[in-house]
Amino acid sequence: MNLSVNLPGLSMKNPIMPASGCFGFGHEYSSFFDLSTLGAVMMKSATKYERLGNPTPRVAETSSGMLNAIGLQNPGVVKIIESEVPFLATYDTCVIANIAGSSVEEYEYVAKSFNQTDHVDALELNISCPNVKEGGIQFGTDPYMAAYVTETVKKATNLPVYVKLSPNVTDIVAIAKAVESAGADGLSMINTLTGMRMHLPSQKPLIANKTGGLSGPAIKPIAIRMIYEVKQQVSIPIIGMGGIASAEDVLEFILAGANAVAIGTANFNNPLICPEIINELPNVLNKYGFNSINEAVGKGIIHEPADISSS
Amino acid sequence: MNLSVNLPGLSMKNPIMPASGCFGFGHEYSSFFDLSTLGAVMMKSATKYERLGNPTPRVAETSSGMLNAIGLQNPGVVKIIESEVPFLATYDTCVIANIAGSSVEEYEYVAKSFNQTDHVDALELNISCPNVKEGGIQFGTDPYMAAYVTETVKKATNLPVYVKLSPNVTDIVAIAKAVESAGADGLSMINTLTGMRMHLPSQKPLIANKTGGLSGPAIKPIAIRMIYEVKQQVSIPIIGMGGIASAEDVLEFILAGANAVAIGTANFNNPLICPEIINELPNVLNKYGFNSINEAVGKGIIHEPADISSS
Amino acid sequence: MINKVNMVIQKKTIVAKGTLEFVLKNDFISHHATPGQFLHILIDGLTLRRPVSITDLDKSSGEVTIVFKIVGEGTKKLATYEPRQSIDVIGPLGNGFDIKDTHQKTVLLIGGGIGIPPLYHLGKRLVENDAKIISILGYQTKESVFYEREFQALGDTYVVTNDGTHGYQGLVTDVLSKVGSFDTFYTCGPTPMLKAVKERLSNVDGSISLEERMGCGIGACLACVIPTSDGEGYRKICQDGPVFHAKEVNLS
Amino acid sequence: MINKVNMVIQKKTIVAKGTLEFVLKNDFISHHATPGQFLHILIDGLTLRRPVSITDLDKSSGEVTIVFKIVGEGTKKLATYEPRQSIDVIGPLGNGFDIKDTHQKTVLLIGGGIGIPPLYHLGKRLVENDAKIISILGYQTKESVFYEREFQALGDTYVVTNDGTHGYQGLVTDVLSKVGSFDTFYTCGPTPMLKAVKERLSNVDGSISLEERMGCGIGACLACVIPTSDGEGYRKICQDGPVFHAKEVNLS
Ligand SMILES: Cc1cc2nc3c(=O)[nH]c(=O)nc-3n(C[C@H](O)[C@H](O)[C@H](O)COP(=O)(O)OP(=O)(O)OC[C@H]3O[C@@H](n4cnc5c(N)ncnc54)[C@H](O)[C@@H]3O)c2cc1C
Ligand SMILES: Cc1cc2nc3c(=O)[nH]c(=O)nc-3n(C[C@H](O)[C@H](O)[C@H](O)COP(=O)(O)OP(=O)(O)OC[C@H]3O[C@@H](n4cnc5c(N)ncnc54)[C@H](O)[C@@H]3O)c2cc1C
Ligand SMILES: Cc1cc2nc3c(=O)[nH]c(=O)nc-3n(C[C@H](O)[C@H](O)[C@H](O)COP(=O)(O)O)c2cc1C
Ligand SMILES: Cc1cc2nc3c(=O)[nH]c(=O)nc-3n(C[C@H](O)[C@H](O)[C@H](O)COP(=O)(O)O)c2cc1C
Ligand code: FES
Ligand code: FES
Repeated sequence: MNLSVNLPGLSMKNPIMPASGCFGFGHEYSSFFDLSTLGAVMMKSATKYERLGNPTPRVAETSSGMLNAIGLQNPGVVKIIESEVPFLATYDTCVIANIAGSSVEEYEYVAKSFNQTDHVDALELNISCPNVKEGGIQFGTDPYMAAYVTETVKKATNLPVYVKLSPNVTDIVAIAKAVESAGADGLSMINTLTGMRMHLPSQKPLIANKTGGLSGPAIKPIAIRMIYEVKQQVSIPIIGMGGIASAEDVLEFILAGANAVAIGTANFNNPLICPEIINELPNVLNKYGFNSINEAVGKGIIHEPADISSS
Repeated sequence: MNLSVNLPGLSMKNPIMPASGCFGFGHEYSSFFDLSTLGAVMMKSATKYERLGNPTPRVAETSSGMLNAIGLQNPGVVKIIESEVPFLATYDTCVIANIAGSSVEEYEYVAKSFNQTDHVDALELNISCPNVKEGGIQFGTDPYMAAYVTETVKKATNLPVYVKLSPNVTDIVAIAKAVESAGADGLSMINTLTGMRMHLPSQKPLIANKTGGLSGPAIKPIAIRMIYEVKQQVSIPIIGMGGIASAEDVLEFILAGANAVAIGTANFNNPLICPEIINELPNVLNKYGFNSINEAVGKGIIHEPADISSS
Repeated sequence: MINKVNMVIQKKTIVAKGTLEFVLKNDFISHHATPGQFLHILIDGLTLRRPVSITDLDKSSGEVTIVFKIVGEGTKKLATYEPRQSIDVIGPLGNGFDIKDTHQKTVLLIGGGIGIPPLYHLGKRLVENDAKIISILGYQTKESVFYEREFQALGDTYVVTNDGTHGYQGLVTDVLSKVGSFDTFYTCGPTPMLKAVKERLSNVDGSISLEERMGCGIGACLACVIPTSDGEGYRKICQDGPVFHAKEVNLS
Repeated sequence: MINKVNMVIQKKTIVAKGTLEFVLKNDFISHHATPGQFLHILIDGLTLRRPVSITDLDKSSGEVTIVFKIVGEGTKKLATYEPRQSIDVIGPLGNGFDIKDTHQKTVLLIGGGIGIPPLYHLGKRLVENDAKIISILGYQTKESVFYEREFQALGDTYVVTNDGTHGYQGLVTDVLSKVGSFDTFYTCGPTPMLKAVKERLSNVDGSISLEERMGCGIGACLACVIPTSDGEGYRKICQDGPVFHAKEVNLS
């Protein structure tokens, strides 16, 4: 069974990669399995300088999901290039560097910094982290800003650029088309949905940051719908994510139009989830009559107007 | 324990009501319990003429949720007034008529029609049904359109008008403020999030309408977040809904700013959920130190900028 | 009359490959259920209940039998329940088979796969009503055959398997010519089978039992509709059905 | 070394009101775990695992004991698990208590509520290392007291309850003056207690074990951080802790 997938900058042995922020820089999970089994690794978001992130509690359980408000804690791009990238470079897997910023200049700076290393295969622009508000949120919800940051980063780097879309928008297709026009090489979708829980004993929001990003199986139907909508309107590839926890889930995403997928929250539940899915995927593809990943991409799309309401 | 809640047009013995579309017109559930125990009943959406709705399958299971694309099947407002309202009028509970339409004229027509009966206490404008696309969807995602339909309906009716907001938007506060300015007496939020599932054996969307509305516990954190955000920016009351399945859930919504709540999907799981929650609510309020519902409304709101990120 | 009740599992039997029989106990259900009605079963961790037909019941002992096949997440989980556990059920639901005009008539039962269970309860009540029963039961393969002897005890029984590993080879419609004459038919099974049966027996009065994905199960949510053949709208499978006159509804 | 393993429940005991003890069996965990380390437990139907300390272990039998209190959805569900069921665990996690300099020293253990369990494992290893143990154990009320006799077997034990229904009345810090002199302390319990202890014993070298809501449990997600007292950033409780030098971290 052919699991290989070739996307701009990413020549992957399979379409499975851990999602940004859910896998650190790989160290911890490397004690559970050989990272070389992965199609790629998406690193935790990098910013220009070190960020300490938000106060705790930073996570909360929800029905079939979780909220997080880590606040982009990271040691800054220089340290990441020095201390983290070399570790991942020892594995036979693609490396995707995720970039976050509070200003276009910060995105540009971090993108340029990653030009200094040979071991990063592509960039992922996190224009959608709901836990950073200094302006970051604007990039992900406004097509013009999204296009502007994409264009700027494209000029600053030789690497393919995947733009990570926020689901907290009225019209995700508009954002997707805007970043495609601005030169994005691919999309990655979706980031978390902004949510909140109340802590009854203290009568306060449970997460110290008040709101957090909702991830996990709860959001899977929203991710699939958005990928389905976007796929029909753009021609750049899509890395799908949002609640994936099984090889069947992967196939749902691929049928809806994803070319590859990332797995986030499920790593916390089962640190072996990525290799287990990679193992199971050939059986699932086979069961539903596919001989390769590429064959299945977008196969579930019905090409007619989405509405069949009867009056 | 004082559970009573007074909102425009709704003098309710408790804050619990079944949500529109999840309770029909009450007949079926009346064989499980006495509808007079309810604070109010929200009727299924009414349109000008009969609507047959969408092809089947119309529902699908998701993790901690479900998708539905009923397509607003209903017998039309005239039949509803003739055959359904009189039944509900025999109970000692408030009746909220829910209105949907494909045009402003349709909303206006249906709202006027409900003036013909004494037994409806308030209107709920469904400007957000994601399964009707002839224009209905526009009302819920555009502040100007939302205000326009609200204003028109307000002129056509003597009844208080609650506008039901769609969560499928970038900025729910903007819509909420727009309908408040247009004269809305209250808000009800949230409607379903647009989602999709793929059916692997047929390689097609599982719901015949392709997309459906996601409801149930999966969306609860999104509903709470939106109520929390809107509450701080409007002064009209909010009827909260989205995944409520316990008296603790009710208190989370109330702390976040809801004045009353509606229960949808949970009725399918447990047809006795409304009376069970009404029964349990005094204990839960008591446990967390409240003597009435009103005391708890908005108590979880921290009045400072939502962001405490540390750099 | 419908109620939400707890039914305690008395007995759990594997009756065919991936097919389980539960004997449940509840007096309310056993007293009120008629053939063709179903139970809406709550399964831990799932949002929607799962509809399963009543296969048999015994008013005196209060025992109600269901037979279900493991097809997805819900039935897989249900299959892990053990005797003495209790399951939360809404029922009895729907309109069952109308048997009042069957006295001393010959009745053909045609069941396919998981459509077979409700026909057994029906068959027993028909026999009590002095009807003569002929059954055609269709299964995928030998391993999936269940209740063959039970149906034989009610009358002539023709077993068909898709792959011919047991009984006749083919589809239920392939043996229709062998069964002789009959006055009416009752059928339940996958939609393609129901369509084929309806077409082949278009000149006979009969009833069909339908399946559709359900929300509430009691007629409130409008999830489970089927177009009527007069083109005038929909009927609700959970409340108006699951049993309909064959001519009443449009199978697409 | 960390692994994902299955641990079979050998024995389930209610040790106090709403407080359960599970004896689990797994050779990997029993061989590698040190005092203060914890297990990250998968509970059916929940997204996040739940961290629970190791209370005791026996390398020869491969038995590992945990004691947990029912406080919410996860622990409530865990409490329904029965002997012979197996639970999916990641462990042993975190950095435990450092006991190498305790030979022939006097060590004070101060535990509050669900902070008491890890101190028992620690106490046993300290006794093996020829340390002299004094324990202060704080509980809400008489009904919530557990492991009193077990700690008494290790050394002098002072029990304190908030309401005075058993032992001394008050907080653990109220009996500090009674215990005499000691060389070092190890404490685990609710944050307000840890703060009070840290303040009262600011001139003694000691270690504290912390709790925080966790995601991954292994150091990858940065959910469980605590500010360091030098103001220079955060440490991860799941990986750098849960045990820290009392002076190292800032309790707020
Ligand atoms: C009136 C009625 C009576 C039934 N009687 C029986 C019976 O006696 N024995 C038996 O084995 N099965 C019976 N079925 C089918 C049974 O309901 C499904 O096999 C079951 O719901 C599948 O659930 P799942 O979670 O295992 O499958 P999944 O495919 O995971 O289910 C996903 C969703 O689809 C629905 N669904 C899937 N298949 C069907 C189906 N065929 N009909 C309706 N909804 C479906 C489920 O209820 C659930 O909401 C009956 C169905 C209906 C409508
Ligand atoms: C390192 C460590 C060791 C622990 N050892 C023990 C032990 O030996 N015995 C024991 O009874 N308890 C122990 N706890 C606390 C235990 O983890 C919580 O009581 C448990 O997670 C509550 O889960 P719940 O679903 O019942 O509660 P809920 O309140 O429903 O949990 C919701 C979420 O909050 C988290 N949470 C709630 N309380 C705590 C807490 N005190 N610490 C961390 N996360 C929390 C849960 O893990 C979950 O993610 C320990 C905690 C930590 C961090
Ligand atoms: C704890 C946590 C931290 C995350 N951090 C980041 C991040 O730093 N950058 C980013 O682009 N996405 C981040 N995400 C979002 C995930 O990469 C992913 O888009 C999202 O969680 C949906 O996938 P899932 O449901 O499989 O988790 C984070 C998610 C979680 C749960
Ligand atoms: C089957 C179904 C039908 C619905 N029909 C309507 C409707 O006709 N009008 C409407 O305003 N909302 C409708 N809704 C939305 C609900 O009223 C409610 O806003 C939403 O489901 C969120 O609440 P819940 O999670 O408690 O179900 C429907 C929801 C479901 C599940
Ligand atoms: S399932 Fe709700 S109407 Fe039939
Ligand atoms: S829980 Fe993930 S870093 Fe500690």
